[in-house]
Amino acid sequence: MTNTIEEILHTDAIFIIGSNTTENHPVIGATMKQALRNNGTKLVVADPRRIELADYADVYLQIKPGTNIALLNGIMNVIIEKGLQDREFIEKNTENYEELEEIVKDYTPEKVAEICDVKAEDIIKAATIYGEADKAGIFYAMGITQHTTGTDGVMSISNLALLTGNLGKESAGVNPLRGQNNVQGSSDMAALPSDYPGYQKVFKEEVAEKFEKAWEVNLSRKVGLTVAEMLDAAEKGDIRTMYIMGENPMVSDPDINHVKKALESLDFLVVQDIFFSETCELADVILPAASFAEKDGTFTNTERRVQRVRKAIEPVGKSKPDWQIIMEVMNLLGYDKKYSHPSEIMDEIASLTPQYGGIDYVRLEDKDGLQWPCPTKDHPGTKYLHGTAIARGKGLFVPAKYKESAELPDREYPYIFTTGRILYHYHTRTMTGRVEGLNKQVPEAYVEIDEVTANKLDIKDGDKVRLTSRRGSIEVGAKITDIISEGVLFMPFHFAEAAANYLTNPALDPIAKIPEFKVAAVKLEKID
Amino acid sequence: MVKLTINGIDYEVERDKTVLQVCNDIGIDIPTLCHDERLEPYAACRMCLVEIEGAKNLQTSCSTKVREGMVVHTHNDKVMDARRDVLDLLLSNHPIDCLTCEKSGQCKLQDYAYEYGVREGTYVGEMRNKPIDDSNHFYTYDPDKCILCGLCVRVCDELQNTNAIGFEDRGFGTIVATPFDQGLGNSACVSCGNCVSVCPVGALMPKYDTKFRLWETKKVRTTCSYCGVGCQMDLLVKGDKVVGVEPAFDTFNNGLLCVKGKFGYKFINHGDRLKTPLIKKDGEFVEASWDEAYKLIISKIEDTKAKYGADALAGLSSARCTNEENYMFQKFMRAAIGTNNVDHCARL
Amino acid sequence: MMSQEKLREIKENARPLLDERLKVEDKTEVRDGNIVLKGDYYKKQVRIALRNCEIILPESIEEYIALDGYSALGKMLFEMTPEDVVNTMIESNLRGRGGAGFPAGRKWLEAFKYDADQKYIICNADEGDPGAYMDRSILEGDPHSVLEGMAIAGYAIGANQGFIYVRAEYPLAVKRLQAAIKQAKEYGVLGNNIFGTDFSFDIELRLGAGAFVCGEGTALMESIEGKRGMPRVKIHRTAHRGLWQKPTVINNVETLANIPVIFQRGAKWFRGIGTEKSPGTKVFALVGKVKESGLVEVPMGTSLREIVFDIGGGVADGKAAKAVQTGGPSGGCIPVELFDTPVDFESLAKIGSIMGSGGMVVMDETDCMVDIARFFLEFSVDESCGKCVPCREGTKRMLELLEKITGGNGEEEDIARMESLAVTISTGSLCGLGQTAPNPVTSTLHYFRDEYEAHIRDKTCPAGHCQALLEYYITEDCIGCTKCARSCPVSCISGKVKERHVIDTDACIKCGNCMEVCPVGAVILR
Amino acid sequence: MEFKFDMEKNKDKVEEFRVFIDENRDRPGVLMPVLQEAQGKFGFLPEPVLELISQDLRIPLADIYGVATFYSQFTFIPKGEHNISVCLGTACYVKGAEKVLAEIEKVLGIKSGGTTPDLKFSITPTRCIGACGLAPVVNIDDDIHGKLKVEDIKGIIDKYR
Repeated sequence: MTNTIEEILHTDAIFIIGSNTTENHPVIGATMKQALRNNGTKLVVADPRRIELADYADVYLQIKPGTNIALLNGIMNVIIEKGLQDREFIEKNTENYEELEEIVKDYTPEKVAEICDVKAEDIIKAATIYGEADKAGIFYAMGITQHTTGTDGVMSISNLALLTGNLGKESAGVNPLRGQNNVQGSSDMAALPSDYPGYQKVFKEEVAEKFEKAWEVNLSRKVGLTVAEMLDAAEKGDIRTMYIMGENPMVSDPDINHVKKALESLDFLVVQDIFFSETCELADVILPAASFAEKDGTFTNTERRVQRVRKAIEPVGKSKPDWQIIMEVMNLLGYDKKYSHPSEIMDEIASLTPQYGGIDYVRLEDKDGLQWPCPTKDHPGTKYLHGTAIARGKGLFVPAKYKESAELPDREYPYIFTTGRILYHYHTRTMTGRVEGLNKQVPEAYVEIDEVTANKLDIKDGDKVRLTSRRGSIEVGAKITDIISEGVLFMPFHFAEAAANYLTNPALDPIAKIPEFKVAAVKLEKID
Repeated sequence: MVKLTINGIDYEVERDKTVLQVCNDIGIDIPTLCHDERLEPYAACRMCLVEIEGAKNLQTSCSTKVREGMVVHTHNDKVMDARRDVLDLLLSNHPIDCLTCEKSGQCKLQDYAYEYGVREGTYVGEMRNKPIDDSNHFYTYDPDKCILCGLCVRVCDELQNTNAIGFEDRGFGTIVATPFDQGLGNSACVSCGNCVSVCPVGALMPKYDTKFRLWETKKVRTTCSYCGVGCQMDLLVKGDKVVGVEPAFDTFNNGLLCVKGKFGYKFINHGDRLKTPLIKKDGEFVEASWDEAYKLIISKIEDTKAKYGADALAGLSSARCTNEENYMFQKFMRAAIGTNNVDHCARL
Repeated sequence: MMSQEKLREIKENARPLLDERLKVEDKTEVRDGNIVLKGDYYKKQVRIALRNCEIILPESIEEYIALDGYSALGKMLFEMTPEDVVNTMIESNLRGRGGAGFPAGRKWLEAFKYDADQKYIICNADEGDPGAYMDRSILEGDPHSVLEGMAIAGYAIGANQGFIYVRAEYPLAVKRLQAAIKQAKEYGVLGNNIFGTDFSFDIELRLGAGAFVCGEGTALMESIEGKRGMPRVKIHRTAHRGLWQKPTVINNVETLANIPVIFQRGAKWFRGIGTEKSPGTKVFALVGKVKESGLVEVPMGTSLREIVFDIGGGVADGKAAKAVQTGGPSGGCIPVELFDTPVDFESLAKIGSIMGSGGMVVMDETDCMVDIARFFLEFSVDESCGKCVPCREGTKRMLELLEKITGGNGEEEDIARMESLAVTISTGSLCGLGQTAPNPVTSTLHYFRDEYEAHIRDKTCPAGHCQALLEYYITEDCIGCTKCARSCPVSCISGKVKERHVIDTDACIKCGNCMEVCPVGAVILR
Repeated sequence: MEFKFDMEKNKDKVEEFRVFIDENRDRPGVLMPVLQEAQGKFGFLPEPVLELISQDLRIPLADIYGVATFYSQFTFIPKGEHNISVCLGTACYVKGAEKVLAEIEKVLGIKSGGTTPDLKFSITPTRCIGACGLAPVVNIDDDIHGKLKVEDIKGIIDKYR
């Protein structure tokens, strides 16, 4: 997030696109509702499902999955048409406005209405609310990114914020909501094939040298492989050994049949986890890790706030904290650096990562943690980004044209299949699957089917159905609902027993390498 | 600033504050059952009554703003008598089962009864007699213990904005309820438990697996391990077990959690936890020592590296692990193995 | 569009027709230039709020205009600034007739001074005191006087919207108000650009749904907002933040009905009536064991004796007067010894009762004062909103203590318990309903303590009212038919045929069968 | 005794009611008038109707339920064809309203607040209706019966059978 959760309370307009906030970031969802209730904040929601917040919205746009960019361009078209853009901001702080204007010109509300399957007047209403607001924040999640056009989606959101001068000020901004507790931190810490911590590029000589000096070792300048590329390489035999720490690709990754084949092709697989996951089954060695309650450390949340994790109990059984296991393996491999406590690791992080430069465990004792960038020990942390200048100097408009999803429904696979998360479960359920109440609440997978489709196929609520895509097939219970458009099927991906990811399309966004979880073509049959 | 006198001492305090806030600031302890700084003043419990000279009746300090020249008495006989009588009235309609009540030790009613020396409710008469609502998977609601402070209803309304519960009926018959007594489990409730976190008595209680008294536990402040919001919370620890979770009130999440944060801690001490390294032998996993496991891993890594080069190895780090662990993992892949083949599931 | 000329024209046309009708009906006379009702009952009365009741046809705006209706509003719109209007109200010292007696002009001033884009006038017509129907009579008999009063208030504080919150139990009042609002709008004395000025004022009717507590101003506002009628925390004045958090003036029906007259005749005239601290008149609903029950409007300061005896003709059925209850569940019982007390806000408060909205229930020697206290407490318990502890729990416990006493199980310490509980409830409750709920108990304990003591110590009810304390007794009139003995379910009646029977009172369960079957009425309660 | 409400059977009324909601939705604080309309239309407040109000007005059901249970005039059981309201104001009380109520309960065989199983009569205890001069007073539908004696009750009720 460029901005801070607390700032939501004072925002004039919230635009949510591709985020079921009340289910997936419940406390942010509640904060948004407080703003609506107490601050008179206006709300625009765009989502293929009529999520809970849609009922609170001033405008709700039930867009067809995969049409985000068309909608965003349409909104910008209206804003420019109505003269609601922030001319002074554009002049002072941005580049390439002309190209944006050129590209969005074609996206008239009428045309976009047709692409997105919504009303043109609603697009105009939404654009007016966002465009007229003094402080407007955009909130998005995987509904934007998990497309082959994910990067374009993110850029379009950034374009919209730049166009209206909603960057670099309080209670506004571009606010991706991160799905997992430390997805922000693990990226900051460079669990990424192209980066060192703090997004310093591995292929940059001065960067590599800096780390070589600090770590006292020679380092590769070659960009590594992303998850999807690793799996492809494994299947081909180019990757022989894998070490997986706390991940469960056998449920979470697209096209599970492919994942399985890839992992089975390996010579050797180490899996380190707190529970015996689906991926563990394919491992050669399993290492027991300590849970978050059994170790010290830090997580970085979606608003860039670095906060302490504190050890409450001893690790269960013979398990050990992940950092300790990794350190021991590393030491045994001959790299002899030792740490007696995570705080020492943080000190090393701070010395090498500009954004974390001022962070240490003593400062983190403060109840509010520290929001990066926090470059020096006396820096208070940063509430909202770009307050003084946009990260790269001037904000660059990167306009994008609407492109269709990689796989569209056809005769054989006539339905659009989309996936997501629900309130009562988390990721692949290794944790929530073991909490009795949560399991009672939502015990098994289901697929949401609209009433018309259900009637057509004579499917009743609770009936078993078979879903088949070009990649796989699963059987699952039907949930008939009126919150989804005709011909769109939604399924939570949490459940290994009927894993949605047998069906999903592994096609990637060319830049971010993110798979298109949100759109696949499937067929649907009732099982008698 | 305004000048006022509290219990015979002159103070100069900020304008726009309530008498209660001012008393809290200067360290005068005023009891409250229905007050929560995050919510609109409610003034229902009447425990925070104080005497303000010149006013006909006692005034609730939670809803009275300080005024120039105000003379306040927070603990004189009149005030103490009123508080004692309020406690007496509450206890007269409340089961006195502290010995077995889960809330004992963290119950405000119990604490104030002790502080004000009210042994029991002395008014004999009708008591509320309603069935316990057990329909929610995470917590129970016992209307008989409810003191109608309204915190649950107001948190559900003003902060959580779910409005699953409300007041039913009026007067002595008032209770907190779901519409048509459908039960929490069948209502709009999203089981966030934010009502449970503010209940001052044992009316709304988590379904604990482990019995404990608060004084047997320690609280450990930490960050929730579920979504990216990163709510702050306290783990309640008894011995080697996490037995409960309470939200942090002085942080950005402002005392709020969701169902996973509040009740999803039970995986920690779940019997399924991996407790020892396992090595697959002939298709079966067998228990192994750390040494054995490490030895095997090191030999396989060195083998692969020798045969195919460092880039034939790859590692997946985790968005569930700490910053320090992610840092260690990528350093391990890069510095100890020599490849940049490291990624994690940021995109999933 | 209405204009002052047009108003005069309507008046000039309507007045002769009205006079004609009244002449035919022959129930009125002219006193000091005013048309008043004839008869002894009305002789001692001074009718201001009720000036038109039973005289004009309530459905006729013309008749209201014929008696100077809407002339005050018309005049002020051209001749007075809102500030002048507020000042006149302050000068008149008209005190709220809803019960508390807060000066209306001061409320107006607060709302007038407070700057806001929207302000409201509310007419509190949620007349809930049992035994009071003054407001109903005004709404049914003279609805336009209330509308005009509201419009004047609206002009004074700068409000353009009014609400009348009226009890749903008053269907006729609702009907009359609806008709009156419609007429007033048609005539241009309500709605947009009243009298052609840029002052607009609309009135909407909202119905209660059976909650006494909604007579409390903030609870009433909650109710209009569509919520449970629970009184608000008094952190802001309603004149600053009232309905929908906007400046709001809330006045009751009788208060509003006085306002047009004050502006017709001037504040000074008004102050000449009544007492210095309580100018004007007050309407009472004189009911209960009085010969002539009905509405009585007298100058403030008139004594209870004058009202009950001179106007009401004293107690009916030759019984002795015992007390008068004023102020409903918030008021108290005043014993006959204090009947010379002048009726005004301060004097009634001094003797433990309140003016209240004007209910005046006369009680005779057969009324048990403990039971009357119990009756009012039962009312307060039923009508408590349940928000604050002293009222919700305290009134219930007080009722239980009273039931214990009237049920014959009273104990000596119960009186002290009630007295201390009364202090907690009255000093510790959130709103006026709770704060005044113990009044019926405290006042009867004060003036009729001996009755309580008789219930507790002697287990008797001196008034012969409390069932549990009575015994069935067979008098000399018994003919010995044995019917009673045969009908007794516990066989506690003995006696030979044709001889007087006897009830074993220890075994008697007081079912009353014997009394019902006795052919000669020889079974009595004593 | 349970009274079920069939939305299908009352389709026309429900439709009319929705029209009312639609016409009034912009009135601030519209909930009370809407509940009053519902009670007027259906004789009581059926659960599915409250759910419908919740959806149409976007007011949480818990809030609506809270309001409906707060005010004594709202009821969740249908009123009978003839509604007998017994005034329990002070003037009526001192003139024997209690005994009148007891007699009505006896004659109809139901308790105050109830409805006869044949849906013919219901008894509603009422706060002062402001007819104190006629105490004790009973309203049957729109007819006022004043200065009642216990002996009169049976005859009066019989007239409505």
